[in-house]
Amino acid sequence: MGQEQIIFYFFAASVLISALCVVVMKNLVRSIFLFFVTLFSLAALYLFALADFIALAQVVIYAGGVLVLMLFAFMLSNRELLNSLKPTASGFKINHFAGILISLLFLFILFTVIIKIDFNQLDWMQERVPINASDNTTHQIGIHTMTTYLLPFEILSVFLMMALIGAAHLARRGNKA
Amino acid sequence: MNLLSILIFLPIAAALLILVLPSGFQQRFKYISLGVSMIQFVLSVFIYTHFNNTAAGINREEQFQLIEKLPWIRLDLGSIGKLEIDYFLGIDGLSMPFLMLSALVMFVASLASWEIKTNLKAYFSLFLLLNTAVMGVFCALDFFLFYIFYELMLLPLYFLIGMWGGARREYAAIKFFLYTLFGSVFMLLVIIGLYFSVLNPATGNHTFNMVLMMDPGNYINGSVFSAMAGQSILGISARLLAFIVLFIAFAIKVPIVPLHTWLPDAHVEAPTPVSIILAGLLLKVGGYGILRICFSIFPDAAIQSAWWIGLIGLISIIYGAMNALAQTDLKRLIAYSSISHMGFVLLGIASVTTEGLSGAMLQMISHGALSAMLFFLVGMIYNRVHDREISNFRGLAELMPQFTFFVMIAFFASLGLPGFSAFMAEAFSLIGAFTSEDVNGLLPRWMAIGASVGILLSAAYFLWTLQRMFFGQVRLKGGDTWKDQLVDVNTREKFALVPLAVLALLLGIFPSLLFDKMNASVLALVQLITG
Amino acid sequence: MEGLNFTENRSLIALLAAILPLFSFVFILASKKGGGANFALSTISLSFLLSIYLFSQVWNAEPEHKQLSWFLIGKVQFYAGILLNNLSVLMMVLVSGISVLVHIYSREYMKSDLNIHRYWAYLGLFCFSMLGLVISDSLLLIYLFWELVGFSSYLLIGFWFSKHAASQAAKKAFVINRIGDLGFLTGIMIIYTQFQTLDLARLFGDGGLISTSSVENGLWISGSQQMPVIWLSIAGFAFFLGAMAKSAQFPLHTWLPDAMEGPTSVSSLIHAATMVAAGVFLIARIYPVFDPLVLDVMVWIGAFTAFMAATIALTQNDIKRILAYSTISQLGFMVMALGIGAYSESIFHLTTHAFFKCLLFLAAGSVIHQIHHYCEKNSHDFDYQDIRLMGGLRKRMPFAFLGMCLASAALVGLPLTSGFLSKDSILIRAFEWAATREGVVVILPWLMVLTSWLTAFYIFRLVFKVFFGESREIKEDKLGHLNDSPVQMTYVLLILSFFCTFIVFAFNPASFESSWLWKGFQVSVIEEISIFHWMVPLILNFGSFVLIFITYKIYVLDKGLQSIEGTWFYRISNREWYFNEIYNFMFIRSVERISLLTYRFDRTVIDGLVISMATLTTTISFIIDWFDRKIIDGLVNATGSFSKYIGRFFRNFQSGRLQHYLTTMLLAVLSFFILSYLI
Amino acid sequence: MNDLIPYIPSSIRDSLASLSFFSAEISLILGFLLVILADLFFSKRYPQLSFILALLTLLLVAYQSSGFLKIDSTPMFGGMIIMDHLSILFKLLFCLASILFVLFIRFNRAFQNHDKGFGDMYAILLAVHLGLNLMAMSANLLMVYLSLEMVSLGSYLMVGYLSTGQRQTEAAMKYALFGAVCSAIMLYGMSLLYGFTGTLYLNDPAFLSGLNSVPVMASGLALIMVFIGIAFKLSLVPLHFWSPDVYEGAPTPVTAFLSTAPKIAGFAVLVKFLEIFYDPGSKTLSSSMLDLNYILAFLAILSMLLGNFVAIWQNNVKRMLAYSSIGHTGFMLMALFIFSTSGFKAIIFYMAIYVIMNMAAFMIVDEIEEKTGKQNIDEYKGLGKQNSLLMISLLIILISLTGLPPTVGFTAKFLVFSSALEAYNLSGSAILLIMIMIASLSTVVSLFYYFKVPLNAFLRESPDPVKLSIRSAKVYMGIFLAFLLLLLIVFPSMLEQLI
Amino acid sequence: MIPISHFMLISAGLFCIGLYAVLTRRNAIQVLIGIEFMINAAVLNFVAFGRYDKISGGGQMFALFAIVLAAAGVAVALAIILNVYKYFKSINPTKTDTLRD
Repeated sequence: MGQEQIIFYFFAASVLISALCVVVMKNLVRSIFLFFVTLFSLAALYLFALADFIALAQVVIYAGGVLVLMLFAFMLSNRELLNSLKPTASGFKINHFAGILISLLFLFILFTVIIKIDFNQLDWMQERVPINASDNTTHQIGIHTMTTYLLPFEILSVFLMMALIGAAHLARRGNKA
Repeated sequence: MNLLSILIFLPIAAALLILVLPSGFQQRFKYISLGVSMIQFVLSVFIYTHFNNTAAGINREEQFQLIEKLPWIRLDLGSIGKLEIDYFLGIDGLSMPFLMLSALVMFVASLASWEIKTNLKAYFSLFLLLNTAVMGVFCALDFFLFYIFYELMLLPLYFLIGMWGGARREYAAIKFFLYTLFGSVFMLLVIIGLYFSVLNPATGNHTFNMVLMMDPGNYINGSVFSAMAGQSILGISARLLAFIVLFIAFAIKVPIVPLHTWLPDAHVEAPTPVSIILAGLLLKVGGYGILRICFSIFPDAAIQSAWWIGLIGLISIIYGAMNALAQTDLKRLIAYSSISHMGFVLLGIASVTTEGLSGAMLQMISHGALSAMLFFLVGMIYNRVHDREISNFRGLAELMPQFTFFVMIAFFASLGLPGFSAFMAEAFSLIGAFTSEDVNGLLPRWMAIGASVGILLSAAYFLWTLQRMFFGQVRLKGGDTWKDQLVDVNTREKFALVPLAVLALLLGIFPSLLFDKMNASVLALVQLITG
Repeated sequence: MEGLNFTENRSLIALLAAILPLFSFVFILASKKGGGANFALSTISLSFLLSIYLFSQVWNAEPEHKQLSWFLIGKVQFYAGILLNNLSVLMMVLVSGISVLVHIYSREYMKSDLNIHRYWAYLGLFCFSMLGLVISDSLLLIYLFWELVGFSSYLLIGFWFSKHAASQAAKKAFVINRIGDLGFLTGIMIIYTQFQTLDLARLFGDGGLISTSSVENGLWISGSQQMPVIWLSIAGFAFFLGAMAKSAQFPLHTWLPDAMEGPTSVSSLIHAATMVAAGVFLIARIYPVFDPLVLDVMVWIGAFTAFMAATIALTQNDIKRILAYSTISQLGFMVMALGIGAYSESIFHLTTHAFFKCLLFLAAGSVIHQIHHYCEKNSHDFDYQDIRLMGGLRKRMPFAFLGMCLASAALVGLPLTSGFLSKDSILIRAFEWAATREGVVVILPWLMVLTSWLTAFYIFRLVFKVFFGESREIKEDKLGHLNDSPVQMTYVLLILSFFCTFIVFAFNPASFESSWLWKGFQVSVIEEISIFHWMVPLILNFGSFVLIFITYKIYVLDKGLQSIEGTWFYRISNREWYFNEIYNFMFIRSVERISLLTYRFDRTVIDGLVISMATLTTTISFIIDWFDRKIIDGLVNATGSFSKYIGRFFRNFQSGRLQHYLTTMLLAVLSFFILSYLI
Repeated sequence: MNDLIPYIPSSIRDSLASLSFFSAEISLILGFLLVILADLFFSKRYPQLSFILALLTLLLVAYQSSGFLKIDSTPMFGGMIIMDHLSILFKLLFCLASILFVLFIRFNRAFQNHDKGFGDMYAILLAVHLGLNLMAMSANLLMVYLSLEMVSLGSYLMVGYLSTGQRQTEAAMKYALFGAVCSAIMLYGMSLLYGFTGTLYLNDPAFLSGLNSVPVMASGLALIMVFIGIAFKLSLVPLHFWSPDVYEGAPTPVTAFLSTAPKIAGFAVLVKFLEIFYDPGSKTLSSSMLDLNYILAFLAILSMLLGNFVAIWQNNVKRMLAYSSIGHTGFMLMALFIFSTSGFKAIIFYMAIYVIMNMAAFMIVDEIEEKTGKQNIDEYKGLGKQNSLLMISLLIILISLTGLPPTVGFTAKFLVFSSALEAYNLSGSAILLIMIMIASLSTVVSLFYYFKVPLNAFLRESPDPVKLSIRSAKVYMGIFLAFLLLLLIVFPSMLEQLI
Repeated sequence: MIPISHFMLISAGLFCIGLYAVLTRRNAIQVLIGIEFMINAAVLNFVAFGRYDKISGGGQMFALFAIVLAAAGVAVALAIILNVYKYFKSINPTKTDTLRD
């Protein structure tokens, strides 16, 4: 097992364990910070898939955006929100049986599927040009954005605008209230 | 515009007029509705007198009369061709008598509507809408159009029963509605199936033309309802299944035992004019549908199931009469008697003989007039004292001699006294059923003989009622107040009753008035069914 | 109706004769209350005169048959027309003649009734239907008038409709007649099926379809049409059933005694002379259709009816009831006669019987009428039809007494009366018929003889009780008010009395063969055996005289035989063989019960999708009961609640909790996945 | 490094060429921006400016879209989206729904009096409309996801827009979380699809061949996961749970919109997916990994049954209509199942009528709620006597929803039945017959609940009758639409010519 | 080089953890986090596959779009959750059940 693999599996383990902790953690604030860990570890895994720009975006958007947004949500709103959140989270419970069952079933199914498939034998994997470690993926993404993915890119802007307006509308206080 | 269209849409126009008129005029609405039905009656008499007796109609489009055919829906459905729905009206000997009957019954129902006191605008609009639907059903020759009119009858009836009915009106209305809708929804499937099985040879499109559906040559090879292909659905021959579905849909209207239980409730709860229409026309739509559609389009299946239909007819006759015997409510009694009388229609139809079919047709017309009369009479009593319980009355003959006179006419005519139409009708239904074994071997002879017991039973319940309500010493539940309220027949009521009685009498003595008009059609129909 | 072309006017006259009373019916009904007597009388008289004229034209001449098309069904043309032959013209004269007399009689008899115009109208309708019946040329037309006769008798019996018993009796008459009508209708159906026509002339005329049809290999064949031979017999039975109801034959005779609730004049017209004769008339008119089996049954039914009615009449106390049973008994004779093939004898008896029975009734009516008046005047109330309460009227009402005696003699068949001719002819024929056969049939003529003797007993019991001895109720001092009926009524009695004598029918009082009437119908099928022609009348009359004497001893001289009251024989007779009770129990109750049952069935089973008939409820009650409660009303409701149950089941998932939703949804998807791929 | 350079010019040319076909969407984007600007700067002076702009934009879009009616299948933006006749029809349907929705909001009191203003709503609507249009056209997994998310997110915002009470916020949260879970599952499914096929283009031949190259279980799983996302939009059973709660809680105009446009768009996407498996030879759907016929039939049956049967139990009018719309979805799915040209015609006709019926129904229900506060069916007692015209209109609409003559709802239902039976005629598949039977049965069942409204309104008396004026634009619209339903059965050619 | 199936197994694990959170957490924000896990699991897949698809770049582009969309979704969801808190004083999804049958 090379160095690369060790690092990969470390981050992989970190993703899964931190995610699990996030989920079962009783303290919400702690679990949000662990969420941070998960996202970072995921970004690391993206690097292993030679997606450096995506990894960056992950860190910037998630860690920098989403997480902060969540924290701000707590801060801006009542403190009671935080307090009230504390006792709600509780570990594995028998009344979560259905949830556990479904998750495990999904896990089982996904594992079976993944193990059954020999991905390297898929036609397209063999036909296509893989990304080399030396490739500038940011550059490629730039070109894609302006050519093939021009339409979604432009639409995305409308989308974000709408989300912005909408979220702002929901969050703001009314004139009369 | 064709005469038939005028006949159909005149009431709608009147209904719109009523809707537009301010409520201040609402006391005049009844005259509008009366006027409409009178015009309709005049028109239908005109049609009757100008009717060509020799043109059979049935499965020959060119032999229909007063045809009006306009393209209506022409939706291009791509791979399965163009949707060909026509506004196609026309009459033959099978439908023409019903036009007259409808106009007459509507006239009587309008006169009976005098008793309606609330919400007149809505009432008369619905009433006229119903009028349109009924006329339409009897004129439509396009199955789609037929179905629309057929369904259109339900809604006004639902509200007429539900809004102006008796104590349990809600229950009765919804029961009526669900029963009939149940039948018609499945009917729709068959209609569509037929549509895809039949090609219009002239245009090469699928068609809803009922007349074309009667010709086996127009069926696409291998289509669901093609007689050649002999397809089966869920193990039953497709054509038989379609026939059964259609039959049930219409039989609910007729109604047959055991699909009849909506009828007593609906009749009892409905206001008088609606009862009149229900009994006088709605039940006939069922019989008409069986003849025009079930038997004409699926003659093979009809032959196959004739025995069962005959049996159902027999059971309805006996069963309805037995139930009528047990009734204590006059209206209910008449309702059950309708079931019994309509059983003769079924028996006659099942025989597929000229005698049986003519008898069945006459029975429908005759029952239309007589049941309208009976319900009108019950309505008169109910209007006066708001009671219909037989045991609450006695000796009415002394209080209301003229009323009793009309009741006796109606009762004796209904129980098949010779000289009245019902006698001819029932006699020929039975004769038809009896000859059937020799002519085409469809019905065993014992059915006709068994059914004749129904005549006896009908005498029993009608006479018993006469004896209990009208004869004997005067004794009323309501005492002297009732005595004052029970005034004799007034002029308006006479106007309603006399035409019905005259019709029953005329047809009884000169059945040729009707038979001549439809003989060609009946012959053609028998020819079509028995092949 | 264009193209009406009567080449001769005989048919037109017949039509006019029949229509006139109908005209009177319509006119009187439409006119004011209280009148109508003169109009009715004049129309019926005119009819009578026309009938006489027709009789003179048609009797023993070529029969007249005219018809025009009525309606067309399919390819079968139905005709309506008039068939005049000996039988119809005789019946026309009989019906219209007796009607005229009854009309005259009724003017007085019914004078005091308030609704008298209805009475005249109904009489008109009755005469119309009866005349129509006898001249009609098609079975369908006959059936039409047949029922109309029943209807008008319904109206007349129920004339006093506020009397419960009257309306009850009317209903009973109509319903029982309906049973017969069913038979008639069945017969029509069979005939129509076999021959595609209902035309009397074509069916029963010389060389008609009936006579050309044949029976081979158990098939009844007519042209290309054939059906099992049993249907021939069934047709016979069916028509006979119709006749039985109208002519009050056992077991459909119970309506006739009850029908006595109507006015006596009506009883006289309808239930003695005309309507009840319609049955016999029908049998006579379609005689060829009956096969030997049916004829045999006819014989026995007739004989039994005659005997049974006679025994019942022995102990009745209501004057009209006795007469009613005597009518039934005589009708039995006629039917029996037809059964043995004594066609002309039967018609002969029908005619003579019409007159003397009419007279009996009218005389009785006269008695009742007078007693009624007496009671009204003296405000004395008792049953003025009960013969036990009468007596000693011989001197007070001599004409009634005379008429009654003469008619009774005719009824018994004493010499010099018309009855002697006709009744003895039937008995002679019966003996002749029995002589050619073996087995039990030989007792038949003796049974008839016995019946005849019983007749003598009961009718003279009536005469003696009413006219002899002392009245038990009517006080001697007030008898001054009681005398013979008004002139009009008396004249009628006298005329009828004349018709009870032999002279009207034959010049030789001892030989029925010399009767013109008998000759008019002579179709000899029975071999004549001369010994019976003098033996039978001798035995019969001897016995009758003996019995009359015994009766005289018992009832006038008041000796013996009072002790039979209470014996089983008396009870059976007095209660009319318990027929009413039996029928009530067997038919009316059971029909009521069945109808209630079907209604309950309708409410619960058909309407309620519940398999719970009343009987089942008792046996497996609680299961059914549970079922019943669960699914109360209707297939519709049941499906309604069923759909609601489905709905409620699904609703349970709609808990409002997001995560429940997700769980359920994913479980559904996963289980689908597992089902499709992993298993 | 420069592997992609050669593709650039052609790609740009293609994009520019596509722009001319993209005019409707461009108008939408411009309209979207204009509305935002108008709301920002002129909302005080001209409060209705955003409404007018939105309405004009939508009318323009409808006009522009209809210009392409006769178009053949045209790939745009390198095949990202494909415009064809069907998608134009869908776009017109969205226009119909959106225009009615815009008018609805204009005359809805809650929106007009909303303290945060109603301008944002129009902006969101135009964005959502853009998403709807793209859903109808998208031919690429990314576009599908993007447009679906756009519509979803916009819908969450619409539901939560007023947030004036517990129920509305609860509805919004349920909708958002449920939707997010479904879209996450769909995204995962898409990632698997991408992994198996290596392409995002649905019409790429590699897509189908790639799916066939992996075990059926794998491709089946991926497809099912994607279908979950689509079925969520359609609110098919068993993914319907959100819809009654959301429909009840959301502001009535939003409910009306949600029950029509996004649902129809969901069908558009479903069609895109099913087209992959459409075998022109046998004219059926054939797929080795997923027995599509059975799944669709099963879902349709389940939806029809559940929607209709549960609706019987509802007392809240909006909730009842929500369940009934589940039933209608099942019905439409049946039409889709047939997957033939006639099926599409029938379904488009049905959808058009459905939009009109649903919008009209909600308009009248909303009016009653606004004026009297009555939301429950049993509170409708006696309304018919006081407000005949209004209730008669509602009655006509409900009859049309049931699918009875004399309303065009019957014609629509009839066409669907026609195509279903025709398909049965061709294939003879028993499951189709069962579906048809269930559809007929549910028509009868639907009568139970639809008729509860007139039952209460007309047949029962109210202890305290309320007279409400019909002088309201919304009511006029409702009456007009009801009248349209009657008119269309007599002259269906008005609609038919478009299809 | 890391085998692609390993990426997928990790993503599957992450997906199921997210799913578990969605189904069992009694806190809307934790549910939201669960959803993010699920989205990230998908993104990981896309990225892993995208490595083999250089020319069309579908995987990475999709991943990028997914991340952005998810972020926007979170913003909207949070806004809604805050509104819920305003009215319910709780963001427990099982307690917001006023809308139900």
